[in-house]
Amino acid sequence: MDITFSDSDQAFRTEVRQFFAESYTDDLKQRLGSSATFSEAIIDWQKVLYQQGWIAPDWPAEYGGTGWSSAKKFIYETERAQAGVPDVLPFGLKMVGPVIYNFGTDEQKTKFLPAILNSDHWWCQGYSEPGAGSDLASLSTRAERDGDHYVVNGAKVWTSYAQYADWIFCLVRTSSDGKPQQGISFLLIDMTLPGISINPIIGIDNRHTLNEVVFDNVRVPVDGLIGEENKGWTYAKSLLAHERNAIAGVGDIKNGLSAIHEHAEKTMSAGQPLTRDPAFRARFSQIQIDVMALEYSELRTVAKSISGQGPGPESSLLKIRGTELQQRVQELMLYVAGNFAGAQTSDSIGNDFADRARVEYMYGRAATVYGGSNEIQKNIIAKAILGLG
Amino acid sequence: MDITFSDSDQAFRTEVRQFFAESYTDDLKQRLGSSATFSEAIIDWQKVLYQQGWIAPDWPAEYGGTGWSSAKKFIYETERAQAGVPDVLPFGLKMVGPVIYNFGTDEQKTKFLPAILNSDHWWCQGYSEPGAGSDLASLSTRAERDGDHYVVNGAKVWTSYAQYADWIFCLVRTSSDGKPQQGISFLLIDMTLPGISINPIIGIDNRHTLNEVVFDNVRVPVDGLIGEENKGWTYAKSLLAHERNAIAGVGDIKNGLSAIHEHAEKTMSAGQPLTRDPAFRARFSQIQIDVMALEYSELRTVAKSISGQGPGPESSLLKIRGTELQQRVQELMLYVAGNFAGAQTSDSIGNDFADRARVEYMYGRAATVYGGSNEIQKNIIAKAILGLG
Amino acid sequence: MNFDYSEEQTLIKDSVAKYLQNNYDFDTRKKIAASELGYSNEHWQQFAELGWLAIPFAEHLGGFGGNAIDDAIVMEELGKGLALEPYLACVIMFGGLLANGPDASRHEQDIAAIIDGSLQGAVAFTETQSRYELADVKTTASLSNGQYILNGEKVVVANGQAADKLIISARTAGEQSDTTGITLFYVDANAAGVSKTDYPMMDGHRVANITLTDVAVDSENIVGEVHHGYDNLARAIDRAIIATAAEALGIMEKLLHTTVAYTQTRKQFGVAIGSFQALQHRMVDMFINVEQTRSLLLRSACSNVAAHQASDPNTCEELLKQSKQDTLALKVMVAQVGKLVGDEALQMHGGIGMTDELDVGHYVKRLLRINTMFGDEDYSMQAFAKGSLG
Amino acid sequence: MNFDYSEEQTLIKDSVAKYLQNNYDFDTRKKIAASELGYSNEHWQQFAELGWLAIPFAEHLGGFGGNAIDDAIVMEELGKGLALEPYLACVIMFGGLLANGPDASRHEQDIAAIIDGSLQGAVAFTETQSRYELADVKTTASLSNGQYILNGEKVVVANGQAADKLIISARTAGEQSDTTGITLFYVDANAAGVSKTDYPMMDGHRVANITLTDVAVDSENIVGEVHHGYDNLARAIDRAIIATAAEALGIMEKLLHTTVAYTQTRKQFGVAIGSFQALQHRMVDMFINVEQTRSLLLRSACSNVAAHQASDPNTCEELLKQSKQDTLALKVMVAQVGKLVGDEALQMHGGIGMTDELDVGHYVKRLLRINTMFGDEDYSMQAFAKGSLG
Repeated sequence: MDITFSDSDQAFRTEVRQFFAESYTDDLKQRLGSSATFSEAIIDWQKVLYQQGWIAPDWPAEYGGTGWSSAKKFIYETERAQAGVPDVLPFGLKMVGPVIYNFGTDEQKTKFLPAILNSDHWWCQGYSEPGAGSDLASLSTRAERDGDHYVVNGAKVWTSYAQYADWIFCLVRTSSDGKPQQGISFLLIDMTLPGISINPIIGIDNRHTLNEVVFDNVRVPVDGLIGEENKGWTYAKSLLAHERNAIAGVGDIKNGLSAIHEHAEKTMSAGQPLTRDPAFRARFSQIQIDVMALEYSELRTVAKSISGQGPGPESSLLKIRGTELQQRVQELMLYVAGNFAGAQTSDSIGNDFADRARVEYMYGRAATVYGGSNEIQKNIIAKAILGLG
Repeated sequence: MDITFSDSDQAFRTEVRQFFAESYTDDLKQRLGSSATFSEAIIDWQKVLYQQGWIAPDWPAEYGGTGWSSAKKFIYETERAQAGVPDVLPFGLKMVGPVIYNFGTDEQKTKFLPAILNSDHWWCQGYSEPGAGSDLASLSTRAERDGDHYVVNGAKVWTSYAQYADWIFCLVRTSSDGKPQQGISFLLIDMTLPGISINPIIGIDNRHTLNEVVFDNVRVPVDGLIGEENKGWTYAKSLLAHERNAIAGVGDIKNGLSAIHEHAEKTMSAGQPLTRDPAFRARFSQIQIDVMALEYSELRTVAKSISGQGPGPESSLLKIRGTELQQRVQELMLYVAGNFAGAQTSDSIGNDFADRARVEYMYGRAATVYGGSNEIQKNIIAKAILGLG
Repeated sequence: MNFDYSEEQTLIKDSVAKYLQNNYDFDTRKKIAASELGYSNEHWQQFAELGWLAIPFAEHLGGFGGNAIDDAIVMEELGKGLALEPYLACVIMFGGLLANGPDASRHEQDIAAIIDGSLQGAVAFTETQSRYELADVKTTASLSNGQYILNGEKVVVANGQAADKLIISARTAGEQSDTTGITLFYVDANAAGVSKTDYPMMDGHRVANITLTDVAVDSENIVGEVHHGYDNLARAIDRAIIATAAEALGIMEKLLHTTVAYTQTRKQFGVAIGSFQALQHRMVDMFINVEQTRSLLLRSACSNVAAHQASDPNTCEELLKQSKQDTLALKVMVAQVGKLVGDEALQMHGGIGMTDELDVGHYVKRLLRINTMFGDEDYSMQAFAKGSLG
Repeated sequence: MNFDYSEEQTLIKDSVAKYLQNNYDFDTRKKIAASELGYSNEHWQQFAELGWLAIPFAEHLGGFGGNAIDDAIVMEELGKGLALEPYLACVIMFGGLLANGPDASRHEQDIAAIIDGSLQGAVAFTETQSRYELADVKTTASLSNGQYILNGEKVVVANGQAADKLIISARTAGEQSDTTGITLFYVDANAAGVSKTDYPMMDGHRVANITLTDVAVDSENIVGEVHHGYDNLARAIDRAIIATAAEALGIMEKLLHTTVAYTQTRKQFGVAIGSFQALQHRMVDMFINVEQTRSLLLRSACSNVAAHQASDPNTCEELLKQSKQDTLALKVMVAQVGKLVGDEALQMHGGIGMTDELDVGHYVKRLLRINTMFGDEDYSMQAFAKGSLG
């Protein structure tokens, strides 16, 4: 048993820490924090990462990845969260990118991968549909072959940032034979094509992040097809496992706890700081304890990964407990905000913590639903680990 | 809305309170508290109640009941619990008695009811079987007709106090046609008949309360059959609903809380009484709050009953929440006992609370399992109240 | 012993329920929430005409003579309909403080104006540092030439944005957190030195921060007695807690029924998700907890009524103490069950539950906000423990 | 970075597991629990021969040089096998206090006797009033003619019934709860003035209350330094907490697997109850919590090792502080998860789980008892909060 990192890893940690301290400027931080400037600022930041060569830690070096070991990737991720730096937009870099370099044609690789790396293409994801949530296989958006094109009809929903997107990757039904998982294809679609319309969905956090994307006889060139027709489910599945593994969010939880600690120290309750209140202390400590355990649960997965074993169904554990803890942090923030909790303004009300607490709480409710709901994750553990039929 | 009791009810409350204060002597209390003397003492106490005419509040007056209104029954039950008086043994008075006066023949009534009322017969219950828990209908103890007798073969399990019992009422299979619920008969069996043997089951509380009762070609006279052959399930069901309703145990929970409060006041923790400890205070208060609600949930059922509506599936709520709260009280007792928790002796170890805490905790684990497990109760609510298929 | 509503109470309940069903659908509500006032004056005038604004006031003041049970009946239905109108802030709290003091007769005219819908009022008792302690009052009122001069700031004042009149707690004596030395002042919202900043809360209700700069108040404009405003205020808050609990109960029932219905129609993997036992048992937990909340609400409302009906002062004090404990217990349970029911309703609705266009999220936000009004779960639990363990 | 055991560690783990599987079935255990000693000396001698009793001791003391991770490996398997032998009390605690102090060399002979199985020891630190405060010591030791005279009572002393030697905390200076002024005395269990009352606990382990009446102890029979016994004791308890956590983890895993297996064979309404989704999700919760406990155990054991390996005193102090927090967190989680897993295992086993003849109840009782050793959930949570919030 050896829980230390190598000297070269430790040196890497220092390098990463320094980079974030220097490059993640207050200006970026502020612009990323406001919905008005977010979409531009995140691209600016991603271009900084691209310049540094760190935009795609998970990609193979031949396609522009960093070639980092699992240990280095873990260190990078830890330092990123600790520095309060937001993650990159996942749709191009973590979702469709890997699908393209794993299953795409040479033409697709040449066309898309560089534009993903330098953030010239903004991607969005077209999986979920109205009426099908965690049950992806039941989707009904159809793509019918017509010469050199697919004619796409249907609608996708919960599509984050579609309003900014240049491209969308979609699961579409190309056949209704066989099991529902069969007959699904993986299609890359230019968002400027005629027949695509975007309906904003305002979230319970009052922000516009999500959209419905409607396809009305959209003619998509067949060279947008990934791999073979009707095999899209296989490509999508490989991506889902990846998504699940990245979701524990220990760093973000610890960041949230620090913000709570800081604010609670300044919040008076019964004549003393809230940090002296026994109920607050118990709530805070309980989350800390659980995240201390989760951190090592994640490390155990990292160690397995270092020794060459891929993430198994235990990544469902990280998803479940990680999202639960994120939500408990958000809940505690709301508690700390007290009378101000739920204020829909941060200006001149004497409490700038409350607006953040509200937005994070509300937006955070989705975490236990997306990426395969926690109920689905429990089914996976019951079956794959506990062997319950 | 009127939550007060009538003047005559209030007078009755005073009468009951006085009776318990006078008749439930310290001697009885002490003998009931020890396993060595319990079986004699409970009979002594029941005979006192019989003399008073209060042995069977639920029975119709014509069979020896009190003829009390629902309000009076509720008051009686509340005062009993508040005085720390144990309930009567349920097997004769609350279980088989009502079955006999509802479905028995005149001969059965004459033979059994008086002996139940004056506690001359000790009854036990033969429902559960090895391999069938909450799923009563799957039972396999067989009774085959042979002239004027049934020949009974099989085994019953979890039979409380079979070691003291004169009679047992059993569900037995008399036919295997049709649904599992059909073909079951309700049979009264003399425990002295040849072929009956009793195997003690020691509980996790280290006491001998439960037994397995084995029937090996036991010849039971047919006049022990209740009602019609193969209709036993109907009679048993009417009884189960009754049992479920009586199980919330608000009075006992409040008694438990008083004992905890008293002991915690004498227990030092970090230089002050445990009652000053914020974690203890939160645990204690939470139980109190939940039982305050449960008390009114029960009152609402009583009010419905006073207005002539029988207990519906909401009695499952009382069972679930009541048993959960009982267990939380028992758990808190164990917490309060501290280092001494789990001591299997009350003598000369400096803590006479610990032994009680251990026994009640361990014995109490069964509450969420018996009387239809809490999972079964949830299924009932899901189906009968929420309409979920 | 019965928990049935009287004929009159049933009429009120049905009246509120039917009005909201017919006139207050979700789209209507959205428009009202987006308005500058944060509620609809047209609806408020209808409330007045239907007599609802008169319910809690004594008959000699032109009211219906209602008590905490009657409050609860109205509020539960307002909760189900997610109404934004300031029934709690203006009628129950502001009106209650005016009408339930020894000097009620002085306010006859204003009470009549509340009842006919022409006067809006608010009670300003929260300060930035006070959190949930009513006695933590830094706003000062000093006597000068027969007038009180008020200085300080009150925050998150419900209905503050609309109020014509304010009842303001200010310190006339004692230290920052003393219960004595607090006086309730009756102040015109347009008086010189009163300024407001108003903003919306996530539940759609608007509130205001109110700054007081040398606001002069005549010494007769006091509600209750000088230095002894705390008890009045605390009793008004107790009744407000019961009222919001009823509102919360209405919301919880709505969410429970909506969730049960949704899981019966929503299909995944070819079957209704309501057929999955894990979800069924969780909905049963919701049900049990909602029923428990109703029980505790009945308990609190009844003990509040009993305490205020008692004539013997000793009995009254004993009953008030009991009622206080019941109300704190209720506050704790509403917070806990509100959280449970809200979380589960959102989770079981999945993606659609996360959108502004479905009503579920709006019900949940109101529940969350109720938890931070008049003391949250932790505050109320600790106050309860103090009452039962000393 | 890896969490794999070394070859030696794997050998130890397999050795303990295999021995218990072959020699320590449930019926054997029952007989041992019913014996006067409460454990089996025959097994103890086997433990010695297999080298297990040497594991935590330094090599120059004839040991294996093991650390908290090695303790955990042994204890997890002893937990799975539900062994009653006093590995924790005699080897890890008593032996640890003798061997880890600056005066270890003075105890070479007794340590050798622990290792060869011929000496039983116990640490007596709990008093009736002390609850979980190590510093709450009323037992006095007053100096008189070059000897210390001990008076007082220690309660629930693990292995007290069998101990030949006792380490006793007594107050040589300071007030009742001061951390300074506590001295650890090394006392012969048969010394004049020492009397024991022993009794069984629900987990089958025997303990003793020990009364000290004018017990004379030579002044060289002190473990560590006069007045400064507290830190030694606290560190020994920390290591004991990690060890019992490992035992608890072994038990939890056993209960989880037993429960999963039982629900797959047990039928109700014609199907295995393990096919009911509500139960499946609850077993998944058990699984997640057990895995989280393992993670926290690894964290605590590793940080304990790191703290004791650090040579720089500042680093060491920082690491010790961190290790203390990790250990408190672990203690809290073991209590919580132990409760959850025990409750669920009993509930899902139904009636059969309530009987003495099934092992499930015995595992549960050991888990419950572990919660009250060295501080329960609430105590440990508050100590943790103090460490992280001040």
